[in-house]
Parts: sequence; C-alpha cells; structure tokens
Amino acid sequence: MSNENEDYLEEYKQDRLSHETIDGDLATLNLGPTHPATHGIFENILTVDGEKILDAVQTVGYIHRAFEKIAERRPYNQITTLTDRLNYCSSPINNIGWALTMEKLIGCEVPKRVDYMRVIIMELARINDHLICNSVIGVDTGALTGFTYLFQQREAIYELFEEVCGARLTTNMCRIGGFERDFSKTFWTKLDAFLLNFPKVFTEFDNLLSRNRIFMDRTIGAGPISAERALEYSFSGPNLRAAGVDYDVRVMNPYCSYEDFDFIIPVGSQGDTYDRFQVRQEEIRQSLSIIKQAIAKMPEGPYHAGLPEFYLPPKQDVYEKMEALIYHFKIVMGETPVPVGEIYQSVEGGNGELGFYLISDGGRSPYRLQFRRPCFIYYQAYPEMIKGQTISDAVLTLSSMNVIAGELDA
Amino acid sequence: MGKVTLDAKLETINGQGFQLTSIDKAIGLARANSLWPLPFATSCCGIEFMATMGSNYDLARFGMERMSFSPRQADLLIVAGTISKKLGPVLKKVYEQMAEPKWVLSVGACASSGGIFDTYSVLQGIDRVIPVDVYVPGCPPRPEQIIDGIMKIHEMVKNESLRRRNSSEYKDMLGTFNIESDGE
Amino acid sequence: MQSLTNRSKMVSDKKMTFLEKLYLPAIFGGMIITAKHLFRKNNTIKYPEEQRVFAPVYRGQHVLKRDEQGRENCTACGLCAVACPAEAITMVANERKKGEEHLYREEKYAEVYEINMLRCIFCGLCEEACPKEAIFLTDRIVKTDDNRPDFVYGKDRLVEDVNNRIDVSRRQLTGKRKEK
Amino acid sequence: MASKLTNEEVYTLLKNAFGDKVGEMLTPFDLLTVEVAAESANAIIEWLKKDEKLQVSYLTVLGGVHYPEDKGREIAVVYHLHSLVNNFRIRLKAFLPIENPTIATITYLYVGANWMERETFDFYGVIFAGHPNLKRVLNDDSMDYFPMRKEYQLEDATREDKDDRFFGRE
Amino acid sequence: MESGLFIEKLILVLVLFAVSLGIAMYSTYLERKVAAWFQDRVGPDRAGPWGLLQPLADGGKMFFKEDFIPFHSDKWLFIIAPGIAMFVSLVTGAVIPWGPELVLESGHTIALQVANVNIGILFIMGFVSIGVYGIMIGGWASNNKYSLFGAIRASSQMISYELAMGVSVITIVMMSGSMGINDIVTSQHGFWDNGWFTWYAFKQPIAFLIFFICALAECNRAPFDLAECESELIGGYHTEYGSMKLGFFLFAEYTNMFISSAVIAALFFGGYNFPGMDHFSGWALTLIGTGVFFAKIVFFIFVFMWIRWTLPRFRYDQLMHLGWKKLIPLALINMLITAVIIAISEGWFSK
Repeated sequence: MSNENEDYLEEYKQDRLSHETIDGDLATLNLGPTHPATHGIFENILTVDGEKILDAVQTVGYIHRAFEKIAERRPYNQITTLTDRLNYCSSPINNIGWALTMEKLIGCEVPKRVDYMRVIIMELARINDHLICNSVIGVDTGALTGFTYLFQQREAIYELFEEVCGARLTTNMCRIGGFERDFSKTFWTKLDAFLLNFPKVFTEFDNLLSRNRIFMDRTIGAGPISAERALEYSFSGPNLRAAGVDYDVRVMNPYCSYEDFDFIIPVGSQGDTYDRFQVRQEEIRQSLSIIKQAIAKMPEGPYHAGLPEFYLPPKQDVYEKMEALIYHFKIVMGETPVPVGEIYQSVEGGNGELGFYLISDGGRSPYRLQFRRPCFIYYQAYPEMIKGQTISDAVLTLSSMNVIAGELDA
Repeated sequence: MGKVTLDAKLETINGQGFQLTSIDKAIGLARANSLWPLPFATSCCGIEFMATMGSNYDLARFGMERMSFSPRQADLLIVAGTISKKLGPVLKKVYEQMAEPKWVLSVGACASSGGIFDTYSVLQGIDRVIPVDVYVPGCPPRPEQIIDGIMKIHEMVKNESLRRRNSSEYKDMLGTFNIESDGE
Repeated sequence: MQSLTNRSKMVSDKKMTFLEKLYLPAIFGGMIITAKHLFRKNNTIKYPEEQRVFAPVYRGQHVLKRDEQGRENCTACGLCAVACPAEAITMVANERKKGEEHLYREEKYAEVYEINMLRCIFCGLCEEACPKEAIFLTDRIVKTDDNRPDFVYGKDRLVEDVNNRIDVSRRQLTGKRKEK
Repeated sequence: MASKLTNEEVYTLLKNAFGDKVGEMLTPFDLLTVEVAAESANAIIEWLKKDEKLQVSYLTVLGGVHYPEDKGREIAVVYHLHSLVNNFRIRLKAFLPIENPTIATITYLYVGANWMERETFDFYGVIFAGHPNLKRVLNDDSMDYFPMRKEYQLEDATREDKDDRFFGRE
Repeated sequence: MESGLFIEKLILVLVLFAVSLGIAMYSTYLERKVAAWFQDRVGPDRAGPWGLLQPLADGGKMFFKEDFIPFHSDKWLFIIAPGIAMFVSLVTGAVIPWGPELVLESGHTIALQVANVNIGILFIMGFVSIGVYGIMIGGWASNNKYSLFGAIRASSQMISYELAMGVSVITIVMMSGSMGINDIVTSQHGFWDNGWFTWYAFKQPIAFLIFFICALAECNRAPFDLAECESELIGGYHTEYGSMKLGFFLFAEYTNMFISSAVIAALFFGGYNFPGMDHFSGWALTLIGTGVFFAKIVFFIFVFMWIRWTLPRFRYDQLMHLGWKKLIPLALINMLITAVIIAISEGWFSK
C-alpha cells in the first residue's frame, strides 16, 4: 500500500463514525453512510429528540468520481460512457442528451426517424427510472413484494436495451447523429410484448399501494416542500412537479420532436412523498402513451444522419474506400475539428432537468463540460424537508426524492 | 498495491495441519449455503445487484435473500460500485466490524480496479483497503456474472478449514491491510 | 405559482373514502393480488443450470478474430487502445517476418495484446474503432476469478482458436456492415 | 414553447439598468450571454429576479471555468438563469483574477445556490463572499488544491496497471 | 407426584420442545418459500432437495460463527437477553392443549397438555409480555442507538397491544366462563351446535380481529415489525448481535409466531375440535384432533406470512394511534355488548 493511502487512512482514524453522543434529551444519529435505506451512499447526521428529527446535516461526495475533470481529457465520442454513469437508472436519457448537445454544437439535423427512436428509448428509460424509485418507496415502507413484481418488468426493459445496444444498464447507446444500428425485429416484438404485459403488472402494483391506508398514512405529509421553496432550491423534474409546478423540459424547450406528442404533465399539491409517488406513477402511464404514439407515427428513413465527419462509416467502406478510412481514423482519434463555442442543452432526465454546459475550444476534448445534475441540486433541500418529522419519514423522503448517488456526487 | 497475492489464502488450506476433516466439510457446506450478504452498494453495480435479488435471478436460491445490513450478522461483504478515497475508511470499518469468518466479493470494474475512473478521487481497487476473495469483472456485471462470483465464493467456503481463521498466515494477511483480526 | 403550460393535471388524491379509512378493503385486495401470484409460474432463470439467451449484439468478452485462412486480423494500429475510455488495452506491435504470412494477415501484428478485464467497461468502442474487424465483443461473459493479475487477458485467451471459431457474424451485420 | 422575450429586448433592459457593468451582447446558439462585472453580478441577478416583466427567478446552474491563458481574468463564474414564466434563458459570466477569486454570494437570492457555490469553491477555489458555509462539498476537507483547475492532473498517481505510451497522449 | 404422571409429562415436555424447535426451524424455511411464491421466485433450492436443508445450513453456520460481543456493551445482559427471549417463547406452550385427551382402554386418560392451569390465558399473556424483556435488555445492552430505538419501540408496542389483546380475550372468557385454555377449547366442541357455530371466531368476529392484529404486533411481525424494521433501524434490537445469539432471537420470533398461531387456533378456531369429531374416539380421535390442530396452526403461520409479504408497515406514532385510539375502544365496546347480551340471555334483567 502506498504512503498516500496510509496518510488519509490515518487522518480518518479520528473516526467520524463513532462520534455519537447523547447530551440531555437530544441524541445524534448517523443515518448512513451505509444505512440500508440510503440506497447508495449518503450520510446524514441527524439530531433527534426521541424519534423526531430536529436537525440534519448531510455529507456528500462519498462516490465523487470527478466526471467533469475526466470529460476534459476524453475525446467527444468517449464522453457517452461517462454520461452512462451519471444517473445510471436511466442512462439512455443521458446518452441521448449528450448526443443532442453535440449535434447542436456541430449543427446537424437528424432524421425524424431517429428522433422517434430516441423518444421510445428515452421514455423506456424514464419508466425504468421511475420504477426503481417507486418500488423502492414500497420497500422502505416494508412492502417488498411490489418491488419484485416491478423488477421483473425492469428486466423486460433491460432486454430491450440489450437488443438495441448490447448492454443492460450502462448502455452507451447513442451516437452523434443517430443510433449505432437500427432496431432489430426482435426489439419490436419484445417491445410489443412489454406494452402488453407491463400495464397489467403496473396496475397490480398500483392496487397494492396507492389506495392502501397504511401506505397513504405513511406517505401523506412525509417530507413536504412548497412550490416556492422548491423553486428557490432549483428543483426540477418529478420532485418539482409534485410540489405543483408544471415545469417539464419536454414541453418548455422541446427536443427530439417532443412537440409531436400529446401528453399531460402530472402535478401534485404539497410536494410530499405521496405526491411524488403519484406523479411518478402517472408519468409512467404518460410515457407508455408516448411510446405508443411514437410507434404509431414512426416514419421510415435512415437510423442516423449523413454525417461522415462524426458518424463512423460501415466497416466495408473502411476497407474499400480511402475517404471512409480517413474519416474512420479521424473520428476514432478524435481529430475531427469541432466548432468553437459555448452551448447549454438540457433534457428532461429521470430526475429533472439534466443539462450539459459545454465549452469547446475546437480541440479534441471539451474545454469545459459541466453537467447540471438535478440530484445534486435538490438533495440539499433534504434537511429542510425532514425537519420536525420522524426517522421513518426521513427514510421515505430520501427514497421518494430518488437521489441517485452517481448523479449527486458526480 | 500490496504485495499480497490472494492465492496465499487458498494455499494455506492444504498446508500442514490443515487437512479438511469431515466436520470441516459439513460446516463448509452449511456456510456455503447460508452466506448472508452485506450489500455495500454504492452505484451502478448496486442496481444490477438489486436485479440479481429480483425474481428473475433470485439470490434466495442460494440461501442469500436475507440481507444483513448489520455487519455483525453478515458473512459476505458484497462491494458493488465505486469506492472513493473518502469512502475507503468507511469500507474498512465495515469490514472490521464483520464477524469471522467473512468473505469479500468485489463486484464490477470500479470496486475491483477503479474502472474508467482513474481519477484523483477514486480508490483504484478496494484490495488496497481490504482483502478481496473474488473479483467480478464487468461494468456493471450481468446478474449471471454476479452469481458466478458468488458460486466461486461458495467453492472457497466449502474448501476452507475451520481453523484457517486462527492461523498465523491469515493474521499476517490481515496485518498487511492493517486490520487486526479480532473484530473491532 | 401560475401554471406554465396548459397540460398540467392534478394526480394526487389524498382524500380517503370511508371504506378506504377502514384499512380492510385495501388489505384484502392486496392479499388477493399476492395470493394470485402464489399460483403463478415462477419467473426465475435457474442460472447456472438454465441460461438466458443474450442478444446477438451483447457486449461481453472480447475476441481477436482470425480470417478464413486462420491468420490474425489485428495489425496493431492502436486505434482500439486510443478509443478505450478505461485505458484497458495495451499492445506491442511488431513487424511480420518472412515465413510468418500464414500467421498474420497484415505486415504488422500485435506481439503483445492485453486487455485488463477488470478495467474494461464493455462499452464496445474498441470494436467500433477497429478498422480491420479484428476485435469483437461477444455474447460470452468474462469469468470471475480470485486473483487480480489473472484478469489481464493476453493473446492466449483473446485470439480465437483456429479449430474452435467464435461466431460474430450476426453482430457484424447489425449496422456495422451491410449485407451484400 | 417559444420564448416570450427576445434576446435584444432583455439585453436593452439590462444595459439601461446597469450601463457599463454589462458587457457586449453575445448569442451563441441563441442563448443570450452577457459578461458582467464581478462586483455587480449579484446585483444584476437580484434585479433579474425582482423585475416584474422578466421574472428570471430560476437558477438553472452555477459553475466555474478556468482559462489559464487569460491573464487577470483566469476564473470565470457562469450563471445560467431561467425565467420559467417567459421561458427565457440567460447566461451571465463574471471573470475573476486567479490571485483573488472573490465574488459575492447569491445564496440570499437562491437557497439552491448554496451547494453549487460550494462545488465551485471545491473545484476552482472561488471564494463566495457572504456564503454561510463555504467549505468543500464533494472532496475531502483535507484536500489542499482545487482539482478542476487546468494545471492539476486528473489521474490517480498510484495506479500502476497501465502504460501511458499506449494511449495516444503524454 | 406419582412417577407415572411425571414420566408422562416429561415425555410430553420433551416432545413439545422438539416439535416447537422443529416447527420454528422450518417456519424460517416456509417463510422463505412462501415469500418466493408470492414474488414469482423459486426460493432456497440448493441446500438439499428443494432446499429442505436450508434451516440446518443456517444453524450450522451460526454455531460456528465468531461469537462477538461489542466492546461497549454490558456483557452479561448482552448474553442473557437472547436466552430470555428464547426461554419465554418456549415456555408458553405448556398450557396449550395440543390434542383431545387420550382415553386408553384401561380407562387411564392422558392429557396432551403439560399443565392444565385454570388461569391459562393469564399465564400466556403474562409470559408473552415477559418476552419483550429479552428484546429490551438486548437492545439496551448493545449500546447502539438503533438497537435502543428498536427496544423502546418494542416495549411500548407490547404494552399498548397487550391491553387491547387482553380486553378482546375477556369476551371469550365471559362466554366460556373459564380462564383455562382447556375449558375454552372444550366449550367449542365440534363445529355446529344448537343451530349455531361453536367456534368463537364466528361468535366473536370483532374480538378475533382485534386479537389477531394484536398477535401480529406481539410477535413483531409486519406490518408491526417496527422493532427491527430493516429499512429504518437496520436490524433494530438485534443490530449488534451475530452468531447463535442472533439465532436465538430469530428462533424466538418464529417460536412466538408458532405459539401465537396455536393460541389463536385454540381460542377462536376450536383448537383440536373439528366438524364430525363425535364419530371418533380413542387413539383415532387424539391423532386426528392433534393433526387438525396443527393444520390450523400451520394455516395461521401461513396467514402471518401472507400478511407480511403484502402489507407496508405502520409508522411508529400511527401504530400507537391504532392501538390506543382504535383497538382498545373497539375492544371495550365489544366487551360491553357481549356482557349485555350475556346478561340478557341469562335473564339477569328479568329478575
């Protein structure tokens, strides 16, 4: 072991984990970093009076991976693999968001078919993300069975992703200009099967929890936040909508032809756990409807834009045509010139507005790439939301906010 | 990285005085079929681990569905996901709190080697902090691979002598990680 | 706050009806749902006895292909190493000598070709980068192991066996290469 | 949904209110980008938020950029603001010298700016004057440099299972 | 005590001990299998055929696990706690009649009950509430805040639900006129008598419901498993326990479930009584009766599990709210109504 590691271990020996003391009536309780309800690594140091939480201080950064620093050293086409690992519950949305950013930067028009294919993938990913969140709310209230029902459906979505790109979770799916390959026949049959089966299971899950008084009592009023406060905190996505603000990037700043689709924006009233749960449930239904609309309207056409400078040529052409070979080498080496400029592009990620702020100096890799990570932005409201509530509420609030550690800690 | 090759552990099994007796075998079998995992899931691999627990792969078949979030009750530490330098000491603490015998499964590229995160903030493999028994490659690994890894651990558990944890080789091995072998 | 769009709809109904307040209907309803699953066939794939079929494009363990005459395709151009976000590929190139034409297809070949499977994130960028169709990811999964150095796969484990070819024709056809 | 404001409109209003504290108008990819003087950045953001017509009251993201070549103004703090009501986005940039990268906090306007400012401090060392709790957020407190500045290397120095010669970079 | 009776009882005690342990052990297996069936899974299937050896594997592992006592804990209390929990849960079985009396041809009768105490119900309720001492001592001695939370939750929950449970049982006592469990079971002879059910579950559905809910709470089963609830308190009172001490706690939990099911079956579902039992006598009656009783017990264990794998759990204050503000008043009203009806039917008011 190197000395560097030794040093920081030594420093840590002043042991933050056993700093628990009981003074008078108040106690300090460490929720995390490895508490089962944290689903990821979060540390919350709570000051409690009995079960009531008086104060909370979070520590984040336990899985800080320096995404933004890596992005400054990697060629543009390798950054897709980084975006995979931001919000890993819905990585295709991140991939596509990055591809959109690049397309905007180089000024490329993608065919309508690509847009629709992307919409299908993104909505599947959104369902995937919300399924995790809602089933985990179920687990944290003690109902494990709904979780297993939904996870079978998530396997179905994974199979769909696998059919498109060859991986289940970290998909690395999108390419600048379109898709790596067209959707296969198997994909379409599997998608049809999914659209047939999923609503049944989803209804079962809904019946298990939504109107069950035990569940409603647990979630109504747990971790509320008002619309004004939520906006002050720059909330976005389902958590903001649960507070009653109908802000959705898909409607406000449509990308990927989202303006072609008809869907509603579900909102809640108080921004408590029940609102968040119900907003996500409804969004899943809306996503299903969007997918169906996309299938119905799917135009014919190529699955990628004609973009020889950024989209890899087919392997045959690399063999046979000099031009293709040159482009191939240029793309892989990251030597295709990109325009100089500054760009902000956002998509509606699983958890809210996922933004990419890119500064390009024309070089091989971004000069600066900042991710607007919704989880990082709204997790700071957590202490305020759980103050005056019980430990059980805190656990539920955490899971219903769907804080993804990878996105939180960058 | 430490100079410990983890094979040393396996070698000691058949060293002098460590012949497997039938009691060893019976207990090995019992342990292998009842490995209660402590999931130390931090990121993407944690989601795949959840998928492994789900109906389609069903860890319960191996007698492992009882998650032990308390380290005292766990037999197998499953580290799934990136471990940053900030988290390293926490991981070590959890390992120290586990009662013997204990095994460690490192799931995924990040936990095993840092993966693509060759950065200033990420620990380049958890075997710099705690001893690892089995590595599972993949980013994240498929549930099949995680089950493969678990079955590899089963093989190790079945073939382990009851007294290995008291042996000096074992204590030396822990010593190279600055871990005292008696728990806290 | 004022509504931003005309599409919003309130979805969360927190008023309970009298029946819902009694707990019991939802409890029995839930128990009936779970009871139905009691009689349903289980959904478990009993790995390792049963194996799930992977998609043809699944990104698993790599293979270094040989051509029809059994010669290695790789020409050690290094594009895969450059394309690898995890920096998991290392290679040493060498010039083909006389008499080795039956071994290597191109004039340059990789004397050492190593992939660190613990670093690899199976993103498939190396396969895309390869101009010679030499490296492919396959639908096999990488085995787990207990020894860290063993995860550096050399040519002995990457190059396919002449007599035991690994079929990648299906993934070649999906997008990367059009059928003639 | 189209924006209810045009870039020119907003820029004119801004220019009239703050004069030479506001730099020239840039619109890369149709997003109004204005360089503002560092000492009046918070005042401008406050004005944007309180102006009844504009209502730019949503802080999308706040971050830093390091331009080592640009002497005297090496560190930029970039604010992305959004008027949800008008669906109008604006980007403000304030440049700071690296010797003393100090700028007033906007946490009193946006609670959510708290962590974003801490992150910018963590990465670039920008000191937000008046911030209630300015310390590192993602990295360990013991870290003694600001890792996102260009001169610091990305890689972990302790990695030994790779050989740099093969990766097309130094 | 005459030696024959002593030997008889000793055998009974040993058999009962073995059966309780066996059932508790295999309840863990059943729990896992039932959970798996509800969740479209397979459940344990690799330890022996259909995973039948799973409980043995768990036991074997726990015995050889490092016996760990946390540095800051109160050692004696820490060790004693699981013992109390285990002992108390096993001892309650003594007053339950496990089958009809066996009348041998010699005229000798053997009671399948270790002790026919005339305050059987009080005995059970008393001992069950001692059971919480194990949890409390364990949670306190661990010197861990999560354990302490678990212990406090468990004890207050126990007190609250004990009350409602007691009141609901009083109705049964009033109707049967005895506190001995044997008398209560005997008074539910058969299934149908004089144009009405004999089993108290049908005569007193509300009392049954309250008792059942309270039994769930006393056993710390979901949706009342707040004392250990994994997602909030990690392991609750047994967070710091490992090896066989944890085994004892888990064992006690399952034994409690077994005893609770037995009590429910005895008080409300006629115990060993079954429809048409008058056609049998001697060995046949005893065997079938005992079999029926155990079938009822297994069914209730299954229902316990069914509920656990379906419902979300309560929050602590809501649990108290339910206990004190809903169940106790309901039980009291039920008791009053029963008393009035009994008084009318006995003709007290006509005097």
